[in-house]
Amino acid sequence: MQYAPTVNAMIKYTLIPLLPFLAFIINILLGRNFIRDKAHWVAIPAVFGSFVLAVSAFIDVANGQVINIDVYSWIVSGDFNVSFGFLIDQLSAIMLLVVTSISTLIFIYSVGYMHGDPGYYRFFAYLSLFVFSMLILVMANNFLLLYFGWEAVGLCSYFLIGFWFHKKSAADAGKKAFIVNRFGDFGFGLGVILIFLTLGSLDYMEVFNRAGGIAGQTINILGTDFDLITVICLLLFCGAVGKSAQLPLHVWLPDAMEGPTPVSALIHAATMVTAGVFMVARTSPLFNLSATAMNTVAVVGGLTAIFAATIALVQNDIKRVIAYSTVSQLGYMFLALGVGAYSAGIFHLYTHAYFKALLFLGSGSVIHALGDEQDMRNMGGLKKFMPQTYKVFIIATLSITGIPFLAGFFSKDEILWRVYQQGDLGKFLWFLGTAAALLTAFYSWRLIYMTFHGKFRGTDEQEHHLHESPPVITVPLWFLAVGAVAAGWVGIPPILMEHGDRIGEFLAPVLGHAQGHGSHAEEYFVIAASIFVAVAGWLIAHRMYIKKPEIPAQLGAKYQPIHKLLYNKYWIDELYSKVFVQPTLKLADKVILGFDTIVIEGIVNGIPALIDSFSQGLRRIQTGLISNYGLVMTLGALCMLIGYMVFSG
Amino acid sequence: MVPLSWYIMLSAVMFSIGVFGFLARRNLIIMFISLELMLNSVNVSLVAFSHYLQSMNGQILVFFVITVAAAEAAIGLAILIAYYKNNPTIKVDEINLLKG
Amino acid sequence: MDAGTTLTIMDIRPFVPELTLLCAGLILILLDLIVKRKEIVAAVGVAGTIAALYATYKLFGYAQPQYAFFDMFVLDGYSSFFKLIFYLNLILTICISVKFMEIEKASCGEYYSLLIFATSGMMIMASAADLIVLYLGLELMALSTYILAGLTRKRHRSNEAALKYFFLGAFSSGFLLYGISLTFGLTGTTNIRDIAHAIYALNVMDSPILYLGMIFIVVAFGFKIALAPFHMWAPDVYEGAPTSITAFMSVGPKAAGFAVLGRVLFDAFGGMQVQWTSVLIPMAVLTMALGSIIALSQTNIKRMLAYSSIAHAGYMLLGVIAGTPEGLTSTANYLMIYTFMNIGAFAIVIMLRREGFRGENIEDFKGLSKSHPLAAALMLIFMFSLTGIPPTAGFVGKFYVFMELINSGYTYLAVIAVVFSAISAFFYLRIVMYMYMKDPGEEIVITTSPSMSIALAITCVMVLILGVFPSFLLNLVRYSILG
Amino acid sequence: MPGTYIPWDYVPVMIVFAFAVMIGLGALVGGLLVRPRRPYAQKLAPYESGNPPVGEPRYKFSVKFYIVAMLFVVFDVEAVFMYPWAVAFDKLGMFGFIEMMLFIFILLVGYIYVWKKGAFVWE
Repeated sequence: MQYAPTVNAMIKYTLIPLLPFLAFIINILLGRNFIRDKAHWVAIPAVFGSFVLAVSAFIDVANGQVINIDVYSWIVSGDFNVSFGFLIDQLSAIMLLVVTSISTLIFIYSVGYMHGDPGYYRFFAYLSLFVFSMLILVMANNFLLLYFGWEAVGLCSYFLIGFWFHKKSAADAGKKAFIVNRFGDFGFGLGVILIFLTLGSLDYMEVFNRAGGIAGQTINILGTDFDLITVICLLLFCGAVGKSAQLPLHVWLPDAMEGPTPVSALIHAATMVTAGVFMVARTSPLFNLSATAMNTVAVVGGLTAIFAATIALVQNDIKRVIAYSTVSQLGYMFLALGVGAYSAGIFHLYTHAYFKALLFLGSGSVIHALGDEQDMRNMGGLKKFMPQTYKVFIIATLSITGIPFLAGFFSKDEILWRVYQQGDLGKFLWFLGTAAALLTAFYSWRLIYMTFHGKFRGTDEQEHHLHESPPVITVPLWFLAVGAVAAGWVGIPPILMEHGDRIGEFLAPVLGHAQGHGSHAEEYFVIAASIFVAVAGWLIAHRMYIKKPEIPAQLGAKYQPIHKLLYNKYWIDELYSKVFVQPTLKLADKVILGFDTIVIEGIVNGIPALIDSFSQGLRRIQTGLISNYGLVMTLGALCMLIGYMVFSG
Repeated sequence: MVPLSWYIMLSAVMFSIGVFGFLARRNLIIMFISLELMLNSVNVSLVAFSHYLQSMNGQILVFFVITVAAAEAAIGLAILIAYYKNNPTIKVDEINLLKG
Repeated sequence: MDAGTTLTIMDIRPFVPELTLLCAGLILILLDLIVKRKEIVAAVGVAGTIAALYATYKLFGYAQPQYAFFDMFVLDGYSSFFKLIFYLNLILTICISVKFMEIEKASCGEYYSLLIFATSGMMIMASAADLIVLYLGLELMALSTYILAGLTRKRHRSNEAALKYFFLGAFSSGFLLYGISLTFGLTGTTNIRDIAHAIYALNVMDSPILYLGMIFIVVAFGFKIALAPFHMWAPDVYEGAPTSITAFMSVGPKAAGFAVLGRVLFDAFGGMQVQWTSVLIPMAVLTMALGSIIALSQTNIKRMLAYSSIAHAGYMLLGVIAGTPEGLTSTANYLMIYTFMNIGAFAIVIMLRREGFRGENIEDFKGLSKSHPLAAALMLIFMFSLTGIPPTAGFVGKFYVFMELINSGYTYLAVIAVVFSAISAFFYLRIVMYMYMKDPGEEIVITTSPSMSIALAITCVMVLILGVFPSFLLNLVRYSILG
Repeated sequence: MPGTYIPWDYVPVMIVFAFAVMIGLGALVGGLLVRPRRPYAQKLAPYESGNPPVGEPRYKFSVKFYIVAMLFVVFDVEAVFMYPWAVAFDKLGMFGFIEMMLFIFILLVGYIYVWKKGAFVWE
């Protein structure tokens, strides 16, 4: 059902992305000289305005007003039409809420966190630009705009990862994110082009309507016939794998933690990395046509979930643990998408945004208090210094590990239950998911115990400066904590409460209902299993880090190869580094360094020698003499005349 | 009556002489005069056509050409004087500071 | 033309915008004798321009073309759109020159009235429905610009620029007149529409004399537009003239040239389209090639922009070559976009000019981003736009010209144009490279004034807005030209 | 067509022209043949009413002459428009009169400008 939007509605929807964009413009233009450390007075109202409008848009959608409008056509020429339009349906409405609400909180948090940074205005400018791009990505009604948003959020992410560009590791991490994402985006771009070539349109609705027509068609690649839809879906999924840091392109995300913590929370936990999930859900009509693609999504998701969780077990950097946890949780979301439970995936995306942002911001609060210390081995016992942070951390951890009636419980459970229903493959993936949940519980509590319990292991000076963060930091934390507790209450399984799964019903017009049947007994079993592993993981962690703190070291020594394997993240980074990253970086360095020599010097000294010498030669025609110029003019006229005589006979 | 083609040929020859003078001579004043010759050759042909076609348009244009030529002469001379004050030369092959 | 026809005051109504502007010019001449502060003169000039703009706007409401002076002068959508370009060109030029002319020590009231007279000439050209009026407009424009090019009388380069411009310009108007006289002789009329009728009625499409006449007319317009091989004056004159005048000249006469080229070729010589297309295609390719290639080895930014403007003339010509009203529309669209981006680029060059420092070398832009990030960012936008990188307006302009070209079946020309466009990226991005990747040499001081900021804001905003919302301008130009 | 038509009306003019050329050339050629040639320095010097020549023969005129000449050219030639107007004055009527007044007014503006700029001040 679509309603003809009024002008007011159009203005409203246009304003949602426009407000952060204006904030970006104002900050980038005036920030350096005029606004400086007042940048948040521009950015926060803008993003809060977007939030208010997003709420209003959500209410519209809830009242059944799904809107698909071309706000304007950028280029219209014959069949080729590039338009800028919004599709505001249930899916984008939820995404809008998530993006704008989390952004608002993180913007406020950043006021405290980035206080005194020389690039304060720049930070808010980039962050606003990011929000703008993300909103465009979410609101787009065609693939081209989606692609624009996709690349733009990537660009902002690279800027922000490398925000402290004088820090070499930060600059490197930015480069790494850029290069790794090239692989995914290349596939994504190819997918979009293939869609245009085969379906003749980039508009979502037209593509989805026409997609049925190409089902069963094949495309010949290197002499082998492939199912066309499958190829398209897998290419699109390539993009999602890159952006959402799934196996095997997950390597950039942990490094991206070099960026400021609000960036990690906003971009690398709550919003941008979930763009892949959103995109797959958005293009679900295509994915539904290809069982192969769906299974690929599910398997990649399941493997990533367990794989990243194992790495997180032994990491010592607080942000890296959370980063691997993010990768793992994103795996859950893909797992849900892959089994056709799109709304479960989006539900988890939504709850995850809150508790993961909370974890990141909480860790930011810790890092801030410790003077940029990120190694958990140098923390401990912070409970008494930072009670507020400790409390919200506990809430987030309870939520992520799936303790009943918190947000994470409902969404994770929904996923596991949907997965469980999908035959043998489903059972296997469910097992992976449940195992990952056990690991999640373990490493999450490990993080708490290493950070907040025991004795402080840092330097005296750090201890001397230990303090609870100011309200500007803790208040957003509490807001997020509310989300981490309550966000899941919109998706209570029908088995526990009738009509409890309101989010699933809400999203059904866009994403459909998940297929699959299962008895109540099975469902209770799945729930019980996940509660069991959550508690089990907690208890193990408690035993290893509180009761007998010597166990981890003993275990590490005993199973040294495994520990080493996990600690070094399966050496995947090293592998990529040798095979892909180093060569690419070298190439990039050469290109960037060579820019001077090749392009600048080149034009003067003649590396594009042909054109240049040509140019120098042609310059000599220009003698500077009036008579010669007149002669050339006369000869030109004569040539035309002679040409006429010759050709017209 | 002199036939039209004679006038046209006269005009063409004058125009060619003007173009040649402009291209071949090295003295700015002579070039200037050559330009005037070109304009006047046009006037000849315009008047001839106008008479031949019994249409006044050609002669009206001649009026305008004459007056514009006067304005052009004034401006051209002014520019020439301004140039000469800074660089006392009227040899056209010495005027090539701007080139390339 | 019957002298017995009664003339009434209503008859000159279509001429009111020109009249307004000419009056403003006359007032400025007299005002300059009384008023000392040149800013006031400039402000009055802008006010006059806005008054003329308003007159054009009011008159534009009529759907039908309106004729004046016995069908010698026409006010229609086509001329009105070009007049809009001229007004913008004039206002922006005035804005960027107030401070600059002071530094050049050539601040005088005549400067502004000459700008206005030149603009009036362009407007008369765009509205000319008769070759006589066309010639008058062209000379009014040309004579004023000759003087403007040499306005900084103490500078050798300025003198030389004016001298060259004058001699070659007069030479080209000799060609124009000869072409007009041949056309008149063969068709018996100087009215543009009557010429077209006469060509059909007398069946002289293949007449070599008429062809010669057309060629000579094209030579003169080609000179104003700076199409190869009639472009030779442009680099020298652009380099030598005061920078604000270079900005003015690179847009105004070019647009006026295209306005008359379109009208004369489409209306008068519409029956000879095969002939003129075959003439223009080699010209366009040569123009793009020479412009983009020679620009690579320039060290003076004004000279580089001159070659760039030659190359752009080549792209614009492609719309005329397409041979359809839509093609002409895309050229007009390009011209409007070009106005903003080119004047913007020149404005930045002007900002570098200060007492005792010319700031015209590309080297002078080294490290501009470090000392003046805003100026560097603006220059970056203009350079991107001139290169044609989305989402700037330059991309849109090129895109539509190429699209119309392909629609008319000249795909190979579009490919050639894209290749030269890619070559041109080298010299535009070289500026960007100097600004962002080189360390500053000596300290850069920029000179700015409120009017300059206004001009920069307008140009930059328009370059971006037209890049993102091109349909606004496109609808305007389509409505104006196609009706 | 050329070659077929001879403009008989102009024959007397041609004859006069031919005579003029013959007499002029004849006098010069005759003198050349008859006169003795004995050149010396004083004789070759330009004749300046018996006085010895002073300075360069190319004399630098003051720029004022050029200015006056320019103004003369412009204002003089503009008068050309008044002839056709004067001829067709009755037919053009009031509108033509106003037009011409406007034309003259514009010239007047130019005149005032030139005047105020001091182009007429000789010293």
